[in-house]
Amino acid sequence: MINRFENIIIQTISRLLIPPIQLYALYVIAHGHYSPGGGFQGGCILGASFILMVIAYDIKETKRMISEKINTIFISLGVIIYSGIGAVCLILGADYLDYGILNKIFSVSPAKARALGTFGVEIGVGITVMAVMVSIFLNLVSGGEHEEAQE
Amino acid sequence: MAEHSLILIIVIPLMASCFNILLGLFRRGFCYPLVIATLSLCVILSIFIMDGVINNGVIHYRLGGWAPPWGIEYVVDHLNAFVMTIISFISLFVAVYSKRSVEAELPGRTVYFYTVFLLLVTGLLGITVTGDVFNLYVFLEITSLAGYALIAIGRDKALLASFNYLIMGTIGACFYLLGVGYLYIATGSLNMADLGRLLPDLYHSKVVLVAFAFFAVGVAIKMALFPLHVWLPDAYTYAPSTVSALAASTMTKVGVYVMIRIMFTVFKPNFSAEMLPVTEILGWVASGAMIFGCILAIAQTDVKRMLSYILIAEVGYIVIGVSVTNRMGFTGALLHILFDAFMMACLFMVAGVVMHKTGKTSIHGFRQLHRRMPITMAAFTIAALSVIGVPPTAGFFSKWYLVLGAIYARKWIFAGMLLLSSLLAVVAFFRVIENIYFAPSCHAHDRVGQEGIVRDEAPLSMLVPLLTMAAGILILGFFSGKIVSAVIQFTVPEGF
Amino acid sequence: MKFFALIAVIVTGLLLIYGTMDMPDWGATDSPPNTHVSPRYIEKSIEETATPNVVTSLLADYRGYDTLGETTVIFTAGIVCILLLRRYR
Amino acid sequence: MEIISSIKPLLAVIVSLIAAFLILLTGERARNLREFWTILASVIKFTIVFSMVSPIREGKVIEYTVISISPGLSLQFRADALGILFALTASFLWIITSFYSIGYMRSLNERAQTRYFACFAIALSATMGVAFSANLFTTFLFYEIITLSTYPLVAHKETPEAIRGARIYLTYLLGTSIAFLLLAIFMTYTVAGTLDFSDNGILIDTTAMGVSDTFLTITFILFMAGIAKAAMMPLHSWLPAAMVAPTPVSALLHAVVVVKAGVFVVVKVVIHIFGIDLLTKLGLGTALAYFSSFTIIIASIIALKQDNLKRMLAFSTISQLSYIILGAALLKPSSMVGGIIHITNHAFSKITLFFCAGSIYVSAHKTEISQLSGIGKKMPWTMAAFFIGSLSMIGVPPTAGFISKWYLAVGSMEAKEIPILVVLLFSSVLNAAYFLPITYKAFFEKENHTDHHEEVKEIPVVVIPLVITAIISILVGIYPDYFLTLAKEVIR
Amino acid sequence: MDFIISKFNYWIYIVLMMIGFYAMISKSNLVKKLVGMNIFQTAIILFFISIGSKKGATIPIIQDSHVDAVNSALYMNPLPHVLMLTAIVVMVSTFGVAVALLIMIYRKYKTLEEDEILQILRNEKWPNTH
Amino acid sequence: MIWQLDIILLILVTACAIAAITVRDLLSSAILLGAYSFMMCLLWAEMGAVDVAFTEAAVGAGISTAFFIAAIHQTTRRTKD
Repeated sequence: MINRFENIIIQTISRLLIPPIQLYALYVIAHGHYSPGGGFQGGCILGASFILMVIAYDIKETKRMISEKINTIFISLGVIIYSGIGAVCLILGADYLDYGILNKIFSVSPAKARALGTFGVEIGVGITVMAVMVSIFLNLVSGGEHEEAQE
Repeated sequence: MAEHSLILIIVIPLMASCFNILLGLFRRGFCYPLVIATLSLCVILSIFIMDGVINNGVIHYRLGGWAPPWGIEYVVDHLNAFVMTIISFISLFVAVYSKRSVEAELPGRTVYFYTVFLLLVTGLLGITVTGDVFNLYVFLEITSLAGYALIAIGRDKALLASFNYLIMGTIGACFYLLGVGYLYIATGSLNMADLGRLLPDLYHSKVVLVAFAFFAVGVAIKMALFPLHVWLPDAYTYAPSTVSALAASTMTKVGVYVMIRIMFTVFKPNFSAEMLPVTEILGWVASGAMIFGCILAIAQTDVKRMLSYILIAEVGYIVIGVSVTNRMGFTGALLHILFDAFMMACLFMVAGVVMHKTGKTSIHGFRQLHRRMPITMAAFTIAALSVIGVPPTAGFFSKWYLVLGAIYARKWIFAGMLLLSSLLAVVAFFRVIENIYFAPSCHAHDRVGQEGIVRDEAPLSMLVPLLTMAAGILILGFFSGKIVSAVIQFTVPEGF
Repeated sequence: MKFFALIAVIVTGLLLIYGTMDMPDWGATDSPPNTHVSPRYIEKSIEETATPNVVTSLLADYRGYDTLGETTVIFTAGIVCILLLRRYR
Repeated sequence: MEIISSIKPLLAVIVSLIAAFLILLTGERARNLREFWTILASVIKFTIVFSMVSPIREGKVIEYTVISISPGLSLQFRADALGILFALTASFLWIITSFYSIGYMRSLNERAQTRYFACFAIALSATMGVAFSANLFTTFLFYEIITLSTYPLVAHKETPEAIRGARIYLTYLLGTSIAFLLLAIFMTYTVAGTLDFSDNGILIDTTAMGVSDTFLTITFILFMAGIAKAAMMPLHSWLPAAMVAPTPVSALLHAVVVVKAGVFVVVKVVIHIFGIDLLTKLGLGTALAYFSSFTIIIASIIALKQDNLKRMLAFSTISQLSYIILGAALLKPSSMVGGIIHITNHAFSKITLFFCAGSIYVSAHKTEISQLSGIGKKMPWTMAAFFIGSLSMIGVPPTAGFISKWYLAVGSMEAKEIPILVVLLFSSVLNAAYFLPITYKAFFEKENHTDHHEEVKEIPVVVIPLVITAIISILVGIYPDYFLTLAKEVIR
Repeated sequence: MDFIISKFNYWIYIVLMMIGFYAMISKSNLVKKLVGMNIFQTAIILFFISIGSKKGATIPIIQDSHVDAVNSALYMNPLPHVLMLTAIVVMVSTFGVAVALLIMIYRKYKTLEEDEILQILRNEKWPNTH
Repeated sequence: MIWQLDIILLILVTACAIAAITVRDLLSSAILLGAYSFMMCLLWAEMGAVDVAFTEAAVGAGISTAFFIAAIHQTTRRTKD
């Protein structure tokens, strides 16, 4: 599946499918408060869309979309967002991850602030999960032979 | 502020590992200073926490501001603080030590290595801080994943060893998780303190008994207790020397810590000691570990492998101290956690230095090394004597408490086993020491050659942590009384 | 080897089954897990976190720290795969 | 009893540790400086020890607590009459041995001399530690350090047989001390709750507390088995094996420091742990006495058959050590005095004999007794000293050995143990049987043609020390009061 | 009979777990071990999920959000679900690492059978250097 | 929750599990594992754990299988047991 193999049907359908999949993934992340779903599921689906891209096209093509370096940044970005939100709560004077205190910033009720905090956290999770899934898959299929590998 | 340092000690290395990756994309050279700075901060924080615990008693921290049975709670008492301080100290020194050996053994991967290294430390610290059984599982998995990877990047058979470790470790974690599940179904709670309150009414429930059994087996796999140790020797032999030093000195200790927590906080001592013959079984298993570990250590020809088997025996020492369920034995076990961390770090560091300098760690590779690196070999000798338990090295003092604990419990056979395994350790270590200092010069030209061997001491970044460990071994023993009166006596569970 | 594995498996299985003897019935509403800690999440989720999906509020808020750990696990896995699989020249 | 708190015992221990450090630091680059450290340390050590003698003769005790580790476990020094006697002997002989070593090592051009001198200094340091220890823990600590620091000295030559000897040495000494001595210490601690030496023995009250006699007997047996340094049979084989070491090592360490540390600990255990009353009650003293008499006779008989001079001296040492144990085991004042004084007397005489053996090896490269015919004419000083040493071993007046044997004999009479008296007499005969022929051979037999003594010449640096020790062993015999007062102080 | 009906779910979960466990410890093919690991972990998750189920309850998403007092008996116990979400993540992470190791092992030994690898290791003296 | 449906699903799951560990082709094993995961996720959905079922559908049947197939593609399909 690394080798470029031209299959017009698969490629066309993938091209059609990937944007809705990604849109759906974002929906899953965003709508986690009201329906099943959340950062992890959404991140997985988002990652899966890139994996589909790798399968349908090839690695180089995918790399144009999301390069190794960007991906690595994403991997850590998610965790930084998550722990950063926790740290913000800490700085604002509450316990770690106590999102209720975020109402100092957003001027909403503590319960709503908690929902906001949850949302932020979910985004963080989603980013990390997506990036990690893509990264693992890329590493698995390519056997680690990336152009940036030599650094 | 003291309570916030509880979460900071976890979050700081965690965030540092993220920034480490980002930094590494641009400048690789920054990683090492970042790691050192982070871990130094951890050491400071852990001392701070220790100080807080000693002065103000147990520290509670509510994550997210939720009250304990609902939210996750951090509880740090003397025991946590003690283990946490050990881990942060040892990891700092191992990190200092790692510079040269990582550059030599893992060229080009330093960034990722240090990231995973930090994650490993994060996981270890996380295990020690938490007061929630499921949260403990999560951190256990962080530790394990980081551990698998760090072991896998070693040499020779490391990959297969790491895979076996992964399978065994997953079984252990799954058993632990099953234990959590069984406890949860019996009580509906995940908080350790809450469980401790709820469980005494349920001690006769079969669910709780099975839960205990699965906790015990799961944790025993993680800490490489004797019949379940099979993953350890290969893993620690072939791992990069830095990783061996860190893992040997901290990971098994954390396993023991978890065991103590489960046995005496989640379950109460009277359950572990009286309801089931747990302590009896643990005692026999541990004495098996001591004898078996030492005997197999004698049979090895590779020093790192020998040390791995010694480590198995050392785990046996600690567990036997716990198993006799009295104040002396428990004190000895905790002291041995501390001293053994120092000893193992020192020994594996020496093996790493030898690896770094000569490229091999077979016993014959140690021949006449005292000429090339006298200081390193002196450190090795000190640590070896400590493992044997010769005064005034630290190992004697922990063994003192352990044997007394066994005698007070009227378990003469365990006391005998402790002494016997010391004897076996003598044989194991003096094989190496003999090679280091008095290798028989079989060939005539050797005698000439020996004079020609130049002093080729390890680089300073390796030597400093090494000597710190050795000095610790020499000095700490004399302060064992102070350590006991300041910290350890408060960790002893009630009813001992 | 396979024989011993089988024995080990059977022993483990029997032990687990032995444990189920004292378990609350499957799906019982009055079992400890359903009465001790969890009702609060369901009852207070909307009030305290304004999130109808209790799983989400529990995941990211009440036990948000577990999820941080979970994210760290994923992060670790990602870094580990890069560390292991990349070929270094 | 008046107790003085003074840091002197610690200083006596530390000074040679510092010397060892300086020696290692100086290394091979400046040999004179390195050996200067040794000499300096030995002189300072002797001065410190000597300065403690007069208060102790007045019946005072010097104490110093270094660190208290936990209740009942502390690093504490306490210089009493018995300790000072041992320390004085060892530190004085170290000065002499230092000169002798320098001469010996230089003339043989031995290797790894830095290690040699450093280990020597550490061993002496540990000896002071044993001598001044105030509790069993301190004793055990330094006891082990003696073992470990002398191990490199035994393996010094690094030949396969040296390594084998060192291995036996270590197995016996470390093995027994961990397996038996440590266990005995643990047992003592469990029943007595302390390890501090006390005048009447710390176990004296334990029988009242319900500790069974069997337990105490087992503890005693473990103690005796654990102190392999005392070289009681059957745990004696390490001593002959250790004779592969260079002769100064055999001389000071295996005639004085190591073995005397062993018997010293035995005496300490008998007097300060169990106490004379308890041992009398349990009847263990007599048992030990017969056991040591057995060693005395058997070791002497084995010594008769030896041809290697140093091995013969080793077996003679084994036999003589048991005199000391015998003295302590008879549990009577006179026998105690005899045993304790024998620590000193035997030290001076035996070191003379070893020095002679070394001198013969350095000058003539002879190690076997059968090769010594006619050597007395070439090495008159050495062989004369040897003769004096032999007389002292046999116990002929006016040598030092006579004093101790006299007291031992009186003690055995007091204890009404006539068989012991017979043993003492018989062993003297045996001693004469294996020592006197050597002197006879050296002075009165004709040289063999195969042996070439022509170029043999005594080396002054080597000979002077042995002459000094020989003279001392006569002086001690003629004026025994100095040491006798100290020895009697122990019993008081 | 009641006893069996009320417990047989647990027993089937345990059987599933043991199938996975058996594969983990007895199979010599490394991939099969991983398959077993997956089965084992999934069965544990199943067990946990079943802890949280209540008869007559629905999914833990609160529909009538304007009602003040929510009756907790109407909704499934969400806590095991949350725990198992974490456990699934742990599972997939472990799996990812294991697969990475697997590929490395195959690269090195060209086989995935444990006994064959051990055979190779026995036959071949690995150089003691890295 | 209908226990008859429950038991059918459980039996299917068990069958899938046994098949996955006994089949002598790793690719089939992977696919069977995917089926196992998928049926597991049905079970969970049926027990009311929608979030978990969703996750398992995304992970177990999706990403895990993708990893698995990638791994088998990189290595071999052959197995002895």
